[in-house]
Amino acid sequence: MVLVPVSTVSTRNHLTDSWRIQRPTIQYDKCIRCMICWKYCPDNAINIENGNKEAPNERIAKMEYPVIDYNFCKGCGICANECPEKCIDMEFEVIE
Amino acid sequence: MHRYGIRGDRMKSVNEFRTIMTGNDAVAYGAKLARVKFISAYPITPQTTIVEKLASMIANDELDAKYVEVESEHSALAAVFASELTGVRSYTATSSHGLLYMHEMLHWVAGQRLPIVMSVVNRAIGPPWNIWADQSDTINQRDTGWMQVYSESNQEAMDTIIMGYKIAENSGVMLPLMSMEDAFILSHTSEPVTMRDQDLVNEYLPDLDLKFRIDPENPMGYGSYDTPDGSFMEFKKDMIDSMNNARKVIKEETQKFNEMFETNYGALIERYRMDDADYAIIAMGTVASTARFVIDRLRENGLNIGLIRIRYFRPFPYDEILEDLKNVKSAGVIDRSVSFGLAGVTYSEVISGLYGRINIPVSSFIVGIGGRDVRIEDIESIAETIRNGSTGTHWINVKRVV
Amino acid sequence: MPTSIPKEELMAPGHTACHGCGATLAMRYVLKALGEKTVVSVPASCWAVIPGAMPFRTLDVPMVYTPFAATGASISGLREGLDIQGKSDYNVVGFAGDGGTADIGLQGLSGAMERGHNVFYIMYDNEGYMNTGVQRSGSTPYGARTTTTPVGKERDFKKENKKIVADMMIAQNVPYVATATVAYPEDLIKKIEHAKAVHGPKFIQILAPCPTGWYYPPEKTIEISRLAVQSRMFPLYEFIEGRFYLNKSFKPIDVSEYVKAQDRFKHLNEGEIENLRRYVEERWNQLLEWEKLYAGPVKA
Amino acid sequence: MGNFQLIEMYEIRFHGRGGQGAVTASRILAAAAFAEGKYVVSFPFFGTERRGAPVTAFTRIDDSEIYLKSQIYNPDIVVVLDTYVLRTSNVMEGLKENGTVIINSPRDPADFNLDANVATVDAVAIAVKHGLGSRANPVINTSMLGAFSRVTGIVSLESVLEATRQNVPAKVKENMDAVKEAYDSVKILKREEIR
Repeated sequence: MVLVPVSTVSTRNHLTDSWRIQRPTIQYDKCIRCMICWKYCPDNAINIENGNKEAPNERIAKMEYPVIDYNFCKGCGICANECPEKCIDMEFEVIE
Repeated sequence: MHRYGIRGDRMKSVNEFRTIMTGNDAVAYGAKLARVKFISAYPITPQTTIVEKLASMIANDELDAKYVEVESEHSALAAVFASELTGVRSYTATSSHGLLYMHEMLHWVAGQRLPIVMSVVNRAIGPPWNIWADQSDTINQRDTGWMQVYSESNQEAMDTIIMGYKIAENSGVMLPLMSMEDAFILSHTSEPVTMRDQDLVNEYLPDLDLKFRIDPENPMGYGSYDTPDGSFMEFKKDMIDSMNNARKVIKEETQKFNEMFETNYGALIERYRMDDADYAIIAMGTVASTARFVIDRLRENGLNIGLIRIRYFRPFPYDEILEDLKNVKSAGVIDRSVSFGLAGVTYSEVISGLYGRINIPVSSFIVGIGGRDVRIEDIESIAETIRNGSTGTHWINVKRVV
Repeated sequence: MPTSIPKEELMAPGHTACHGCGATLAMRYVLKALGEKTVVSVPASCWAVIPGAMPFRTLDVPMVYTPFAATGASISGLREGLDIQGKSDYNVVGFAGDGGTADIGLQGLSGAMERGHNVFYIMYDNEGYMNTGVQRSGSTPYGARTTTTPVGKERDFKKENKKIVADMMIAQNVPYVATATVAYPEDLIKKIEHAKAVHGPKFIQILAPCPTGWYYPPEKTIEISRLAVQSRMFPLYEFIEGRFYLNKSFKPIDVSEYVKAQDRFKHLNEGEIENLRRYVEERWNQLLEWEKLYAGPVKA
Repeated sequence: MGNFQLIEMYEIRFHGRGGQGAVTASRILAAAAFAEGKYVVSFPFFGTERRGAPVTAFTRIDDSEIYLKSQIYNPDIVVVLDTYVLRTSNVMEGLKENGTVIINSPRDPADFNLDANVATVDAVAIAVKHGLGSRANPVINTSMLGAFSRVTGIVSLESVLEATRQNVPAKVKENMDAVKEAYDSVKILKREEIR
């Protein structure tokens, strides 16, 4: 058998959290679930989950909402920049 | 005049038949017999009649394949690379500058371990413009990871395509193969060729089963980048190991072919009248064929000389040549190619195989550059130089240019 | 969810693109639009590096790495190879940068389009050789500073206008040609849907802003992408089987708003910005002419 | 004539001009000899000549496999398809002692004053008569092979006819008639008769 140069391991196994200098945090009580942050994330580091009671109102609390995956978020800040409600904060990462 | 080593023309099968055809037609039929499914090529003299023949076979429904004429040789091999990667047996043909234009893709195909077979009609490299026989084009590609076979007859050119796929697709080899014909001397010359029986070829050569073919169910990256501490070095070493492993596979598959088709091809080399030879000529391609003829004449005049014909330049038959040269007084290596700063490339390969193992005078001969005819008297003068135990490089039939 | 963007992700996280990479977004949207029955061919480019070193892959579809000039031919071979096996339902996509498309790969692109293979060719246009460290390409716009058009004492920025490959493809009468950018993913995805409906070669040029090479903060990628369209530096259009549609639904802004957002144009004086302004206006008028020339029925 | 025996390889050189079919003639001859169980090789002088320029083609015929791949320098037989070539090329070059020259010409063999066996055949008249090619560009190669068969006996008339039938792209019957007419009408002058 010969060695064939193929790559088979998904980068889902390759964390990029160490790239992050600024950390985005979503203020869910202001978030209207427009999903623009999810839409524009170049690192595909925002997941969609169901129903979060921390929300501006009950209707929105039942909606799908964005969750930042800090294993992959590189902290580029596009989400914060594009957020129409300005409810994503960018703060310097504190390594604990 | 008595002849040795004449290949019989007994027919193995009722479906075999013998007819006259050019080398390029023979090669095209070889590709057809190998059941290639995808062909991509760009025209260049003297390769063109190969792909014209294949295109006409497809147009006449004699061959079930797709032919794509692309806009360059680089693209021809890139397209063949890609189709082979989908798991389809693919083929291309080129010559000279076309081959040079493919150089990057040659490495890419070999590195991705794709068992593609390509025909190359050996033609000179300009300037000046020259369309005639000269092996400098393929010798230039000796380090690209392709196996390289030089044929001396149209029959061999046909059969090499069939054997080529079998060897290249061997799970222990998985390297591409280049099959050579000398420009015009084979490509445009008509001679008798036995058309192989398709059923027998099918028995010899099964369908391609590329284990790592493109499959959206099993997504992979093909040829991603690799780092100094990754496996890059190991991939390259594995290609060398496979090339070495190919020696054994070539012997086995050539033997199998010989048995099935009643031929008598040598594997990496062929020997002619070497059993009792005091002197040896080492040559490739049609020069070797002419050397057979001249050796018979020289033998009649009492010179015990034989021929080692190199079929496979890659992998190079170091051990086989050494074995034969053990018993001769001196030898000469004929190159129909030029390496600037070195001259005889085959010569230097032979010498490196012999180094430290036997010590006989071996001389280097450069012949037939740019299609200059290699005549009986040229081989005779080479034999005379070998007999004198000469060393060094000799240019044969070179004119004084004023 | 209040967006029409498909949820399915065929580009995994964990890749190694720069912060705020526009090219990565382009791939993400293209694959969302095409789905999992897709094979991608990528030449030397940022995208040959973004998936990471072996043994990693970042796409959930097969991705073939090819030499720089090989995109057009490789998608030709992939298409035919798959078709021979009856796998005509797979999308074959060439995904190449502007260097690999406008420069070294132009011959292969033109050949593949001329031969009529049923393929997608996506040019992700970051207006320079960004993978090798921001050199000038044929697709770099007038005025931009790159490492091979550096601004020294003599202020030697790029003096030539952008070579627009999409326009060349229209001249070649490719059945589907469009421009798009990452700020408008709905538009981008819709265009790929339109392209899917066309049998034959499809060419889409996606402006993919590059914070690293355009010298702007990474969070501004979408903003810059939007300004490119609004300033008409990168007009959005569609050319479907001989009919040309120009997107005029944007309130135009002055070129200087686009230029001043990026440090690659920082050195330009007012006269040079005026050159760009004139260029943008002339090109816009040319596109309006095309709209008349290749008038089609009102689109649904 | 007609008493050639195949003990050594025969080497035949064709001289013509592009478009006359010298290359095809060399191939049809090879096919005819092949049909008689011979080993054959047929090849053009590998040039880039276009229509109208002088061309050379070669055929080798042997009882056993032919390994010699060089051009032909010492032909046994030279076939001249166009007397124009007699002025531009030395068709006699390297011709073997007692070799044979077959010329497309209405004239008598003796008129050419060559130190060889000489045969002439009015292939142009034959071609025109049978409607092969045009008056400006008559196709004479098959007629020359009819003459070749008669003069040399290396291949039989029947083999030439059959090879012609299989290898000409059109006007099969006309070509075969031309072969026969040339076979019957060729004029032969042996070298010893000149002296």
